[in-house]
Amino acid sequence: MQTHQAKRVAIIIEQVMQSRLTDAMTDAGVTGWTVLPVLGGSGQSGAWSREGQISRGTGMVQVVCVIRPERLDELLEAAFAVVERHIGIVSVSDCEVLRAERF
Amino acid sequence: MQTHQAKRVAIIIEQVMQSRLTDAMTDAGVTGWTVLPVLGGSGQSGAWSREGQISRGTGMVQVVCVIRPERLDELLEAAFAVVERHIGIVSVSDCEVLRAERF
Amino acid sequence: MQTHQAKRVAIIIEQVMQSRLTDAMTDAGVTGWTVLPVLGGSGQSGAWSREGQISRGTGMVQVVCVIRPERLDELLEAAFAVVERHIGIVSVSDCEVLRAERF
Amino acid sequence: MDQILSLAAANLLSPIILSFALGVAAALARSDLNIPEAVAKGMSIYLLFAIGFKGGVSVADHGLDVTLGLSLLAGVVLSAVLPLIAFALLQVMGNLSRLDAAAVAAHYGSISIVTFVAATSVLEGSGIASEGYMVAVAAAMEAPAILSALWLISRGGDSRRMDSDLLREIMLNGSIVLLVGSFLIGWVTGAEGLAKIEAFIVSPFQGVLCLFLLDMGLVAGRGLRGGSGVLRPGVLTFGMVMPLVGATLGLGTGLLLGLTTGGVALFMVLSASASYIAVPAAMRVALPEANPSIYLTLSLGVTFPFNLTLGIPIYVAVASALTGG
Amino acid sequence: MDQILSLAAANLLSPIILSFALGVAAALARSDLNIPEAVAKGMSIYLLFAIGFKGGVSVADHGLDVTLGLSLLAGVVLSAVLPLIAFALLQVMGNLSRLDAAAVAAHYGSISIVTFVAATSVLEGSGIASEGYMVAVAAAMEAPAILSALWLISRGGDSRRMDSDLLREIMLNGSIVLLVGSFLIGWVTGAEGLAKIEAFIVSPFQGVLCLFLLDMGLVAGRGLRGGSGVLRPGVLTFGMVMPLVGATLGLGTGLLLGLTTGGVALFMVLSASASYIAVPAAMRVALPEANPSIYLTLSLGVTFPFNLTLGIPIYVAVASALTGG
Amino acid sequence: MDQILSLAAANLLSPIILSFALGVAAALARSDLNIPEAVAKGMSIYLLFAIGFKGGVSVADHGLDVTLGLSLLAGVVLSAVLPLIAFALLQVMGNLSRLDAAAVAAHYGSISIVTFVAATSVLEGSGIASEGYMVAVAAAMEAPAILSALWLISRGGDSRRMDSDLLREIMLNGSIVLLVGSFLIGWVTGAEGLAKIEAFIVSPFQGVLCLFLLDMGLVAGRGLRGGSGVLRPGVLTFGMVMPLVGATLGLGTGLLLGLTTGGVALFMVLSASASYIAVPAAMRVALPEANPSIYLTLSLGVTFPFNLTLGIPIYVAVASALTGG
Ligand SMILES: Nc1ncnc2c1ncn2[C@@H]1O[C@H](COP(=O)(O)O)[C@@H](O)[C@H]1O
Ligand SMILES: Nc1ncnc2c1ncn2[C@@H]1O[C@H](COP(=O)(O)O)[C@@H](O)[C@H]1O
Ligand SMILES: Nc1ncnc2c1ncn2[C@@H]1O[C@H](COP(=O)(O)O)[C@@H](O)[C@H]1O
Ligand code: NA
Ligand code: NA
Ligand code: NA
Repeated sequence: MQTHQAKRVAIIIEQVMQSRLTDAMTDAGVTGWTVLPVLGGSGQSGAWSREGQISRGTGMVQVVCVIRPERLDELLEAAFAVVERHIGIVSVSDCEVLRAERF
Repeated sequence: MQTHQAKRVAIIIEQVMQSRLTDAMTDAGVTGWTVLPVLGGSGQSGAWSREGQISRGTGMVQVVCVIRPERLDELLEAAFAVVERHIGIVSVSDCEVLRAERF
Repeated sequence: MQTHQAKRVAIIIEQVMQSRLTDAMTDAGVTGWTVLPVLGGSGQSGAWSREGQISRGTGMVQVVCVIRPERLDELLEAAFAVVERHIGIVSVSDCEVLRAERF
Repeated sequence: MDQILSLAAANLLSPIILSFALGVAAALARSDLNIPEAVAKGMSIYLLFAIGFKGGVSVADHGLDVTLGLSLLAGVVLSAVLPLIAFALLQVMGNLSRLDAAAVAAHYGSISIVTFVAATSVLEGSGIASEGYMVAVAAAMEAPAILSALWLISRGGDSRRMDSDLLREIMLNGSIVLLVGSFLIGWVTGAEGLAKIEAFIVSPFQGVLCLFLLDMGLVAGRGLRGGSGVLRPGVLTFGMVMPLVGATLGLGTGLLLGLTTGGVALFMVLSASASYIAVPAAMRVALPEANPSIYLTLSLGVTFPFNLTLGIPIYVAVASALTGG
Repeated sequence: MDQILSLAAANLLSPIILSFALGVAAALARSDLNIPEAVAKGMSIYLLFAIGFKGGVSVADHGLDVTLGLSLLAGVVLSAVLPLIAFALLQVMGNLSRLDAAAVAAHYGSISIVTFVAATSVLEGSGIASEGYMVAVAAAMEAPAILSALWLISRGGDSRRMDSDLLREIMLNGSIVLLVGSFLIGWVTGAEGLAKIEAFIVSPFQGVLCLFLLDMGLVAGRGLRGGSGVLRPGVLTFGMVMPLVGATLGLGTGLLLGLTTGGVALFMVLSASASYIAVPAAMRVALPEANPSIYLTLSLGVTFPFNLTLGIPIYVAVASALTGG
Repeated sequence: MDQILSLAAANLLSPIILSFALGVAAALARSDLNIPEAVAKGMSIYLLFAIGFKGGVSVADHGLDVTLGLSLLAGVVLSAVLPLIAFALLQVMGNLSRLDAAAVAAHYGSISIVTFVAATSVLEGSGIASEGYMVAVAAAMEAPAILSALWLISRGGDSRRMDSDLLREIMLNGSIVLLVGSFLIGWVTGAEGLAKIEAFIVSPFQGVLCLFLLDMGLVAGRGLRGGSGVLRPGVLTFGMVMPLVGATLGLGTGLLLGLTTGGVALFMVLSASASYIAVPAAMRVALPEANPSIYLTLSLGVTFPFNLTLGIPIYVAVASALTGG
């Protein structure tokens, strides 16, 4: 099938920063993303889990964004400005998409 | 370690279409996939979130399928037939897998 | 933006094996990972779903680990030792990350 | 008129309505207050189970009214006919595409079970009896409207919208199955069964309803914040006129069937209310091109609060006046 | 016999059993009715906490029976022995691999706490008393069966199935910890403690049990739909014969210990029931090659409904007859 | 002293405290017992709604005390001042960075609503009355501490920590909105409203609190297991000294305001308790470099259990002695 080059950006970021990240993405002209829940994890700041938690203070989400290659830099800059002082991982991989007209 | 070339297909699709998609994948001879929950997102049709929702009418899931490269086209055609008229994103990336005999 | 080569390892593994996997990863010197929930899936051992389940016996999670390329083999060996006799998928893809100093 | 006003005032200041208002206010103010999806679904399962069970017990208690069959039939017909009226109205009032109009119409033929539950609370609070099987009528009215709406679209030359999978999904929708199932269980086990689980399904019912309406308010408020832009004045007006049209048809039907005051009021409520559980899901499958913001905002953000605050007192008062109840 | 029949009839038409049946029917008809995982887990935590607490309070009330220690011991032995019998039976009746047979056997040595809860409801409904500490016996019977099954496998030359992590996971399984913990809390706080939380753990109990069994029915029905193919007639028969074998052993044990009618009946129920919480998780770790469809379908889809509908009334009637209760 | 001891003993053996202890023990023993996040959040919503509503009803019943306004003001001031004291104390006792110290300080100025709820249970159990509006004071004390802590940091030359988004998030935090909202609903609907939902928000309250504290124990135990390494003795001591300092200030305030015995005790409890819902979230946004293990372990793992077990009985006894209650 006919596919198109694109970039898949996966940003693992603290829950409390999610709306700031997506606001920044919107400001950078990115209009499509999907938010996935995260159960727990581990990193330099130790291990965590959402089990039984009631505060939004602990925990992360993953924001996935499929984007045209030429828009990547804008997105990364917007994302970087938000995660800069915060914990979080921004990874980018190549992918191909069906229906590029939707992006 | 010994790894094998494969394709990782990630399909973000409306919850109501999930069983239709996996049925179509089964018909196309694809037998392995995993369904991930999605919390919310944004796109041309606006923003949504599963928070507090009770209807299956709003919301998406992500179906992930790791597949041998030679089976990719069949999968994409099956998936495309389902998402064609619906909102949703089909992205494909290269990956390597352990234990290819399991696919 | 300045990005760095890395590998993204996604391990779909049974929930009951999660702590064994992450312990093995820790032993292999891997310190960062994120655990994503999984709703259901299908494979050689049939279809499953977490809907309404109360036992930890059914169901999988996805452990995602972004890692420097030179550390990949250690991680794969550790992961393989755990999944070897169990169902589960280990896939690796190339990616680029911001802030490599965090890994 | 006096009765309407005093009922409306009592209604507006009930914990249920105020909880809904709190939810709407919190969402509009962009508070992060939210109820987890699993908890919201759990509460909706509780409410459906309780209301179905109590309806069944009431049928077991009072014996089977001869009008049960007729009421079910009338419900099905109403549900099938209301979308045609809604569709016609929308073509006069709104400026929607055929697809959007049909999708909206489907919602107004179907019913909102929470509106029904809120109305039974008001009736109980006022000591007005109603037929226990009205909950079965509610279940019967969920699905026909969807078929009507798809027929409207297929008449326009657009076909292949319905397949057997979709039909099964619509008919065996979780809320229909739970409502009918618990109704039957209540019917079979009767007062004895009720005695066993009364402390679960009767006593805490109103309180759960408060939290559930808090959640509905949060979802409605978020919908209004995001979707208010899509509602032109004509469509907005439709969201408050259509319930009155539906209620009038429900009134006529209830009177024709010779129901009790409460039964007539509930028939009005069912006809006046718009779905936001079963129908949106069916629309996403069958009419994916229809804009969900329109029908969700209209149904949950406009008609639901309208019925909850003004509609129910009006319907109860009118039913009381006309049945001499 | 008459008692069995009337008990069975009353049992079959109770809201609890009918809710289970509704769940099975909905799943078989492929309705999308489902209860969120978090809600199902929440209900199971509630049930474990309530049943443990009430058991502890009852021990605090009636003083410590001298047979408590013996009953716990007997429970442990039964749990360890039953898998050996089950394994032997399966080699006669079924056609399973050693691994699958051992995995199934582990389930039948362990217990199903919901079957236990349902049985206590039936006993309460019939006004039959039982020892409060039977809930501690239930907890004691959860784990030994797993060790027996792993011993069966290791005897076959297959080793390294058990490590200290697994042992801790088995012994400190959430349901054991919660059951034992709330039992101790109930024991310590006694009637005074119960008075404080009675409105939470006693009054709504039956109702929560209904919704929980609805969920169990949905899961069992889905399992039957997907897993029925793996069950050959021999294995299926085992799923209904083994409970009777277990119940007979439980009966003997209960009589030997000189328990009350209710205590004997509960010993039968525990021995007759098969696990579907703790054991499946342990099997996935220790015997990953065993096919989960077999043991899950058998335990939850065959034996659980068998015990729920026919087993419990039989066990209660037999215990009543033989203890003169 | 006798009263303290007997209160403390009664308190320590209450189902609530024992449930918390069970949770801590299960987590330390690494049991897999856990309560799903959605269920924990659902319970916290229930508790907030119930406590707010009951506070509002009590104000409706007893009329508006003239001291309400003063109490709110005093609460705001206390919440703003306590972080300064905590910060100073930490610089003497702990060895934390300015950022970590400020983050910890913010937690101790703010309040823990579950500690408040547990204290009201103890008061009710002892038949000690308190002002219904104390729940509004609790809401008023949630946020000011955060602003104080950020001011402490900005004084150190570090700026741009606060923006309007964050301010809105802090002020319209879900728990504040729900507490204030349900307080207002209770106030408006009064005893009549309470009668409707009493079976939901009053009777089962203690039982839900048990399960909720079980969950808190699990989370605290997990935190202690992972975070105990970060707590040096000085910081640990702070976690038990600061509550006493806070309680003393709360005592003075309560006495100055001329509150009832219960009101004084609750003021002490609020001042002594440390936040673990609203403040941690605000700290992650505003002071992401501060180490969450420190403030979470200290607040939930040290101060919360301290207040729950020893603190509350002390505060109640002291308030009783000094108000002659
Ligand atoms: N290498 C990694 N791969 C995947 N997720 C990671 C990685 N490192 C950190 N994370 C996630 O980011 C969170 C914070 O990481 P850190 O800032 O290193 O403590 C962790 O708890 C994980 O959920
Ligand atoms: N570029 C994208 N990257 C990731 N997810 C997307 C993207 N575009 C859309 N989505 C997801 O698909 C849903 C529907 O998209 P749309 O059809 O554009 O409204 C959105 O709500 C997102 O969850
Ligand atoms: N090709 C695949 N792609 C993605 N997930 C898979 C695939 N195969 C198996 N899985 C997941 O792994 C589980 C066990 O697979 P299996 O061992 O094949 O039964 C399935 O239920 C899926 O959740
Ligand atoms: Na309607
Ligand atoms: Na057994
Ligand atoms: Na404080």
